Amino acid sequence: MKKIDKDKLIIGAAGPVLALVSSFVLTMLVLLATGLDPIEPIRLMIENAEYADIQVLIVNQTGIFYLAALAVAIGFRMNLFNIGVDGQYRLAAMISAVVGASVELPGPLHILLIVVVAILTGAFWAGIAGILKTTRGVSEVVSTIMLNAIATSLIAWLILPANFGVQPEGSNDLTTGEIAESGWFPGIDMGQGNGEIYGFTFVALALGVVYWFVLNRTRFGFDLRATGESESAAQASGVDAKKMILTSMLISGGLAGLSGMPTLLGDTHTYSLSFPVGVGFTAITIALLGRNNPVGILFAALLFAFLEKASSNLDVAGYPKEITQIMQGIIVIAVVVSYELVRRYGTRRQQQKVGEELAAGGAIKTDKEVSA
Amino acid sequence: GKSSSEGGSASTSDSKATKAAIAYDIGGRGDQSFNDAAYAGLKKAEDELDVDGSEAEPSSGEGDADKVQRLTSLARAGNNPVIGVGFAYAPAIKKVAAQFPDTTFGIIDDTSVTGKNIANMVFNEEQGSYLAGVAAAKASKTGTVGFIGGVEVPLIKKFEAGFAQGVKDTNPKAKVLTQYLTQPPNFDGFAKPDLGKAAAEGQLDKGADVIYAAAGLAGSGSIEAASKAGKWAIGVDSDQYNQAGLAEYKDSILTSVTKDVSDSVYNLIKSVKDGKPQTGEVRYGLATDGVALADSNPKYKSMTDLIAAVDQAKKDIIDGKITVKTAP
Amino acid sequence: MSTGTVAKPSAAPKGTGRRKLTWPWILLIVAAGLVLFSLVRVVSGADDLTSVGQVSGALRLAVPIGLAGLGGLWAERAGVVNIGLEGMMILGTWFGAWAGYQWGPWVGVLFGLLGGALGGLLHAIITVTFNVNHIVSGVAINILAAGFTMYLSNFTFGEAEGGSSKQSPRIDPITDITIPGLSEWLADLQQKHWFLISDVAGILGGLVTNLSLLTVVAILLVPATWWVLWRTAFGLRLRSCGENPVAAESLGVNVYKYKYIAVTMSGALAGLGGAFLAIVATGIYQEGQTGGRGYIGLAAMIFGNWMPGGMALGAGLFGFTDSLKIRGGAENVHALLLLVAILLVLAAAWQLYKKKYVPAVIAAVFAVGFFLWYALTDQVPSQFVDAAPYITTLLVLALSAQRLRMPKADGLPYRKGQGK
Amino acid sequence: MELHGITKRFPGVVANKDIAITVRKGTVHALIGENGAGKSTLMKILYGMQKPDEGTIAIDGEQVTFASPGDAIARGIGMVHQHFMLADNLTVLENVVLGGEKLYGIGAKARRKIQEISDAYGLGVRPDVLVEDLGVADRQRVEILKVLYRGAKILILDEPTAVLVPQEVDALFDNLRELKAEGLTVIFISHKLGEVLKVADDITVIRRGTTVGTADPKTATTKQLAELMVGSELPSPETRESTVTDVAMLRVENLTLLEGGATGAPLTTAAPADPSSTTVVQEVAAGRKLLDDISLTIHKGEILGIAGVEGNGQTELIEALMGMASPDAGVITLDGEDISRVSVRKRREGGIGYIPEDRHRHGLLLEAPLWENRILGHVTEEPNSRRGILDPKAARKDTERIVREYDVRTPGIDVTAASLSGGNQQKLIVGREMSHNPKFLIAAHPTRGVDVGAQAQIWDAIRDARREGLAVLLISADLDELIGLSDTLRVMYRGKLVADADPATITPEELGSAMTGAASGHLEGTEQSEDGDAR
Ligand SMILES: Nc1ncnc2c1ncn2[C@@H]1O[C@H](COP(=O)(O)OP(=O)(O)OP(=O)(O)O)[C@@H](O)[C@H]1O
Ligand SMILES: Nc1ncnc2c1ncn2[C@@H]1O[C@H](COP(=O)(O)OP(=O)(O)OP(=O)(O)O)[C@@H](O)[C@H]1O
Ligand SMILES: [Mg+2]
Ligand SMILES: [Mg+2]
Repeated sequence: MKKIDKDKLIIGAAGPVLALVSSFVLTMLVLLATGLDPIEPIRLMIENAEYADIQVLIVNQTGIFYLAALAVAIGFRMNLFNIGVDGQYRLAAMISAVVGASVELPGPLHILLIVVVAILTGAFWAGIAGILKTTRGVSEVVSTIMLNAIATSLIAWLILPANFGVQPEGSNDLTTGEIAESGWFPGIDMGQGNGEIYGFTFVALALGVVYWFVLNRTRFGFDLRATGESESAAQASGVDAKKMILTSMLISGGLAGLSGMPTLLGDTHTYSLSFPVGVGFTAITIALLGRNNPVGILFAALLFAFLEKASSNLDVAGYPKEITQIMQGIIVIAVVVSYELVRRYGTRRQQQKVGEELAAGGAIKTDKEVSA
Repeated sequence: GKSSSEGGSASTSDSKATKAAIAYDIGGRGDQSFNDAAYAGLKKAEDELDVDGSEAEPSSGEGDADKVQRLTSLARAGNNPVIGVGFAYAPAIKKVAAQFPDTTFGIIDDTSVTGKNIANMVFNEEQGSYLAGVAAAKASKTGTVGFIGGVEVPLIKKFEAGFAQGVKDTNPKAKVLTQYLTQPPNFDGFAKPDLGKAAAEGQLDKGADVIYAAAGLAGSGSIEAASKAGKWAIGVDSDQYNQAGLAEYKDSILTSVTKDVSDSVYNLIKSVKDGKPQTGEVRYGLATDGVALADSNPKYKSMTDLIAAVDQAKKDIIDGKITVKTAP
Repeated sequence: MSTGTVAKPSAAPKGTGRRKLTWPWILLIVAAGLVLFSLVRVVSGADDLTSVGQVSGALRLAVPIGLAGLGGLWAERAGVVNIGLEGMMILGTWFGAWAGYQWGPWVGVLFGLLGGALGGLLHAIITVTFNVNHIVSGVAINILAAGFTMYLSNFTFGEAEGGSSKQSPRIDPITDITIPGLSEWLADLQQKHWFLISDVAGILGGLVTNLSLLTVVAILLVPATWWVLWRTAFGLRLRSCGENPVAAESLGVNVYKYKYIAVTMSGALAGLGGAFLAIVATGIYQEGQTGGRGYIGLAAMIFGNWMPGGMALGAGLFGFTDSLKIRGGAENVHALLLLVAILLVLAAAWQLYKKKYVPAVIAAVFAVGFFLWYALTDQVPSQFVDAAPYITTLLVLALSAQRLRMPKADGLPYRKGQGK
Repeated sequence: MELHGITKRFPGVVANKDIAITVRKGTVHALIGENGAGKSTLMKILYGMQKPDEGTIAIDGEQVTFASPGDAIARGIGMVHQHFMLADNLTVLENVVLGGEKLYGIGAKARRKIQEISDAYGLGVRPDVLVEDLGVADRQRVEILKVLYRGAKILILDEPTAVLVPQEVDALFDNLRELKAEGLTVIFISHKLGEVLKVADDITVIRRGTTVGTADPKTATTKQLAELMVGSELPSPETRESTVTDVAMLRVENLTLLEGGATGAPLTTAAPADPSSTTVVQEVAAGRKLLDDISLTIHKGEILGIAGVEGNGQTELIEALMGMASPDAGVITLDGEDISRVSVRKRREGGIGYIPEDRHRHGLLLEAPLWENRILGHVTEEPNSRRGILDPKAARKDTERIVREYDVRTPGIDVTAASLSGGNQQKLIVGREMSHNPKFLIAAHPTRGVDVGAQAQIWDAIRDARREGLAVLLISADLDELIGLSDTLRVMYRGKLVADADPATITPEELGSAMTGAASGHLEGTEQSEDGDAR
């Protein structure tokens, strides 16, 4: 037994190490090939990340990525590809901002209302794709791509001053109006102008635990995972696949809706034309990189947040910021390839063990046979 | 803990040379439009005022917090002024300006955030567009003119409003076709000439013979389409008649509505350098030539009737006889 | 599976009777569609619906999508899901423009192809040799391609005359062909706004006016793909790798080789789509120029049931509505409302005929809704106009019975010598 | 042809060990051995699909090495695999010409050639239908045609009869004899010893990866062969004393299911491509009756066997009983309760156990550990969960019990199901289903592809439960198993129950004729019931 653990440990560590080393080397090669110092940008980023205000940004961004990636991951766990997280996130942020700005409620209730509206909106938008899939067989890949674009238009319409939007005096921006302070989610001020860590970041982390628990410790989660691993087996085991598709699409959308909350409740308190976009697409990468596992996703989210925020001073130092995007791509490939290599090695090991066991169990007496 | 700009080389801000910084909007330097115009102002200041300029680009999909960090970092590094290019910087400037009372912050296209050390540089795009409308109505033979907006945001609607009003005031029977290329937050409409071209073709097919495109780079596609059809185009932001990339179509560029972002940046830097920093609303309208109608095209100059009407309108606006709407 | 996430588009219900669309049927459907369209045009007065400009614009917008879709088709027919089309397209725009502004547009086209093929090759290495989840690889390639081209632009276009770090200098255009006489005649005919005749004239006119040579190449690639994949031994082998690679292997087919070829070809086609965007549609390279067309191409391919003709139809539908909206959307799209209302009425009648009352009532209610919207307004808000192509695609997908059938081994890992 | 000293090692398993076989030209050479003995591996080596670690192959005295099946095909070797190697979505023509396009192209010439071969051997193959629409026997013929098309001189048939009824087997053998007469060499693998004796000229026995002997079909008996194969006596599936009670456990009345009904809605993923999972629907026209007015009753303690060629509605019957397909008419009553409209999960909770015909598709999560597979299908039941929350600890403990009691050979309960051999996977499934004390068990091909030892254990488990009042619906292609285990026999043909028989008197051949539709009604012992109205 001890031996197996050691094996597992080595195999478990080999993947990340291999991935890190190879992506580092590849990034250096790209820099070298374009005649730049291969070490300096990385050093700059690490140095930059030592500052408290950058760290706050990284932590906050991690929370946002984490929620959106959980939304993607829950779909992936049952072979649903929700490309629409970005649209769900934007629409949910917008609608909940409208609702939040239009009511006055005591603190926790106000926040709760906004959050619930966000969840419902995200779930509703994803649910359209779910319904289309279960009733009309429309591929969720296609429908969520379309729904992303439709969400853009819908938001653009809703945010018109003639509808639910507000154009602040003297501004060229459109917003949904400011949410009263009772609807702000308290954060942790890091002092000295370093910014606040959004309180919702902790909600995100808590949801990671919930995600783990639901998936690994509940009947529902078991059914969901079973559907993802083998739909036919799941159906035979009593899972109603249609209901499952719809439910997981709704959950995915709800989580996507939540991923706008750190920014909305902790920072902007309004949805405006400059509300961050594209979170849902980065989240796909993060979920895949984290292998749909709550801890893996956390690390992946942290890594991506680091790459994005720590690179903020690269251009000032004369290095193209785009290098971080190249690094992201290389890291994803390096990680999955090295995991695959390690997995192959591990599978071979496991089979070997099964084989040995079999040989030991079924006593063979081959050589004493007579021929007829 | 420490903040990103406390340590490192940046904090040695004791030199006498003025340091100025601009923080770009989405797209950043190289967009051949808004951001590049701001850069031109900075460049001019560097050349003429011996200013030490720095620039910072946003990353895609960033939020207000990132902008706050960027402005803070630029301000801490001793830059004065720090200019946010575009209204998206308003919430960030509101926060940062309070922390750095001795630094002047400039913001373009926004007056919603105010403060003693904030200069709000705004333009009367609708006034310039009104003149373009007058010119278009005069130049049009079919009585149908087209407006193409890059992205449907309030800023561009100002262009539309002024243009339509100018057309209608000149020729009440004229028809204005309006087409926006994309909806926010999809800003492709400022960047994709193929969209501008397709939209212009649609309007030309409907009989438009003058097309005004307020669509950044996408407008070049509209100019191309109008030129190929032998119709008039009206440019935007800079005098597009003199733009190298459009030389092929310059004869068809009737005029352009210029918006002097570059000067506004330069002026702010100069004012700080001179020790009399601009503050509050700094408006660039027809009166100050902050917005204007270009007249580089010889053909334009030869249309005396048109020029007369435009000049009259300009005078009326400056005198306050005409108020131009800012929303359609 | 390395991540447990081979997500695949939906499969057809098992055992649905397949009724093959035969040519007469297809022609009949096309004719009926045309009549309907013409009717809507005449009633609504939106004459741009079938104008020469509209159709030629649609074609220009459809080509990049169609090329990406064709790329997707090659890869998926060989069993490799290619969500990296977007990235390969980006490579196509960049390489196409980079070579194009220096050595002329046709060299640019060639480099666009090569750039895309490079992306395809990378995808093949990751998915075929290393057996990594296809979606992970595709997503990574999208990031990498975008980052790589943006990064390189700093060193190339950024230093070039007339370029910047975000866009290339101008590229010489590729010859447009317009068939003299015919084009004008058709355009005139279309201008008459006669029922049906003008519509046909407009559509034909759009297909022969201002046609870039590269557009012609792109259009020809659709039947060419069909011929290669369905009428040659090479194509049969390639498709067999997407249906049952182990069976192919057992007959001596080198599955790896065909997958490599297919995925590289897929990248090349997407790259060509990118090159088209840069060289023909725009005349310059711009950062973010592809704007998600790779994904739309993928959607068009799924829409077209992994068949070249269907894919072209999907791309065409998208290009058409896209062109409609950009060329005076408020009016054009308003006319579409009427079309949708009529289609919904037909759908309701069909459901009624099939004795499915609930769907019939739903369709009828929606039909009335759309009709009222049409009748009570003159214009559709520009925001909704923008969504027209997407809503149309969704509606068409939702209304047409789903009989999609993806290649059976699409997206599944394959290792030589490990079949059962 | 001569194979010499062939050794093949897989990680942890020696599949072939120093094997030597000589096959005479123009003969049918049978290869027998229990599951996992290494027969298929050996043949794959001969066919170039796998490379031997050691050993040589000589054909006509000339030594050869094959890098790929292509090389073997070029040397005139053709193989019909144990699991069909056909692409469902391609036509018969395409499947046949694939890889051999150089021979006759892929068009009209190839079609003519196929027709020619088909006529010559009476295969009745239609080139332009999709393989998907073919039944198992037809697929088998396409496989053979594939080989003949390439002009193979040496034919390898790996368990070609496993899915055929006796009559079809006879037809196949006729073909083989014809081929032999033309000078072709056939290597034939089968578990059915009677067949082997009937058709083979030489027999080689393989056990645990090595050749343990040869036999002369003229003199050897099946008993001798079996003992040679296993090294001990073969168990038989006999049920001994009857335990049938007169309490009805499952009652099915007038069950009808139409094609294109509520089966499998369009869902997330396409099923993994597994050509061997033959949910075959023969020439399905829309609206056709897949199940046609089925009525049956199974009592407590009774095993009802259903015979039938695959694709005649057995799969649909199971799906209807499990609730995976909703029938268009009819009533299903379990233990007095109407369950016709009840969900799969509720039915399972209500006491239906299910040993699926395709364990990989319907019985297991291959990439999940054993203990999770133990939960599958019973996630709502003790000890797997309590009030919606899983109890992994209890589930693991119970998995260990199953592994012990059912002799599942595995190093632990954390290995994936995929790493178990087929027989052990099956034992796990049986153990799981039995652990919830089902009232009614659906056992579809419970011992297909399973080792003799494991076979006996599975039979014992079913018999034991039956003694305690379990009602069993047994579906099997193995007629001996069916006859030996069942208390009552019914024959299914084109969605109908067309005949019944008494397992005590019936022979496999008689059963076989009813399965092909040649006989119906009550099949009487040895006297042929050809008078039954043939439909
Ligand atoms: N493609 C494969 N890749 C890796 N291992 C495999 C593969 N196929 C089979 N195995 C290994 O071979 C073993 C048995 O596989 P299989 O199910 O074919 O056995 P079998 O000989 O049919 O066994 P049984 O007699 O129980 O039916 C398993 O341990 C499995 O891990
Ligand atoms: N690809 C593989 N990887 C690992 N082990 C394998 C593989 N294929 C077969 N084996 C092992 O080789 C042994 C022999 O398998 P083989 O398929 O040759 O058996 P067989 O005699 O054909 O059995 P059956 O009667 O079930 O068909 C199996 O027990 C299995 O463990
Ligand atoms: Mg075998
Ligand atoms: Mg086996």
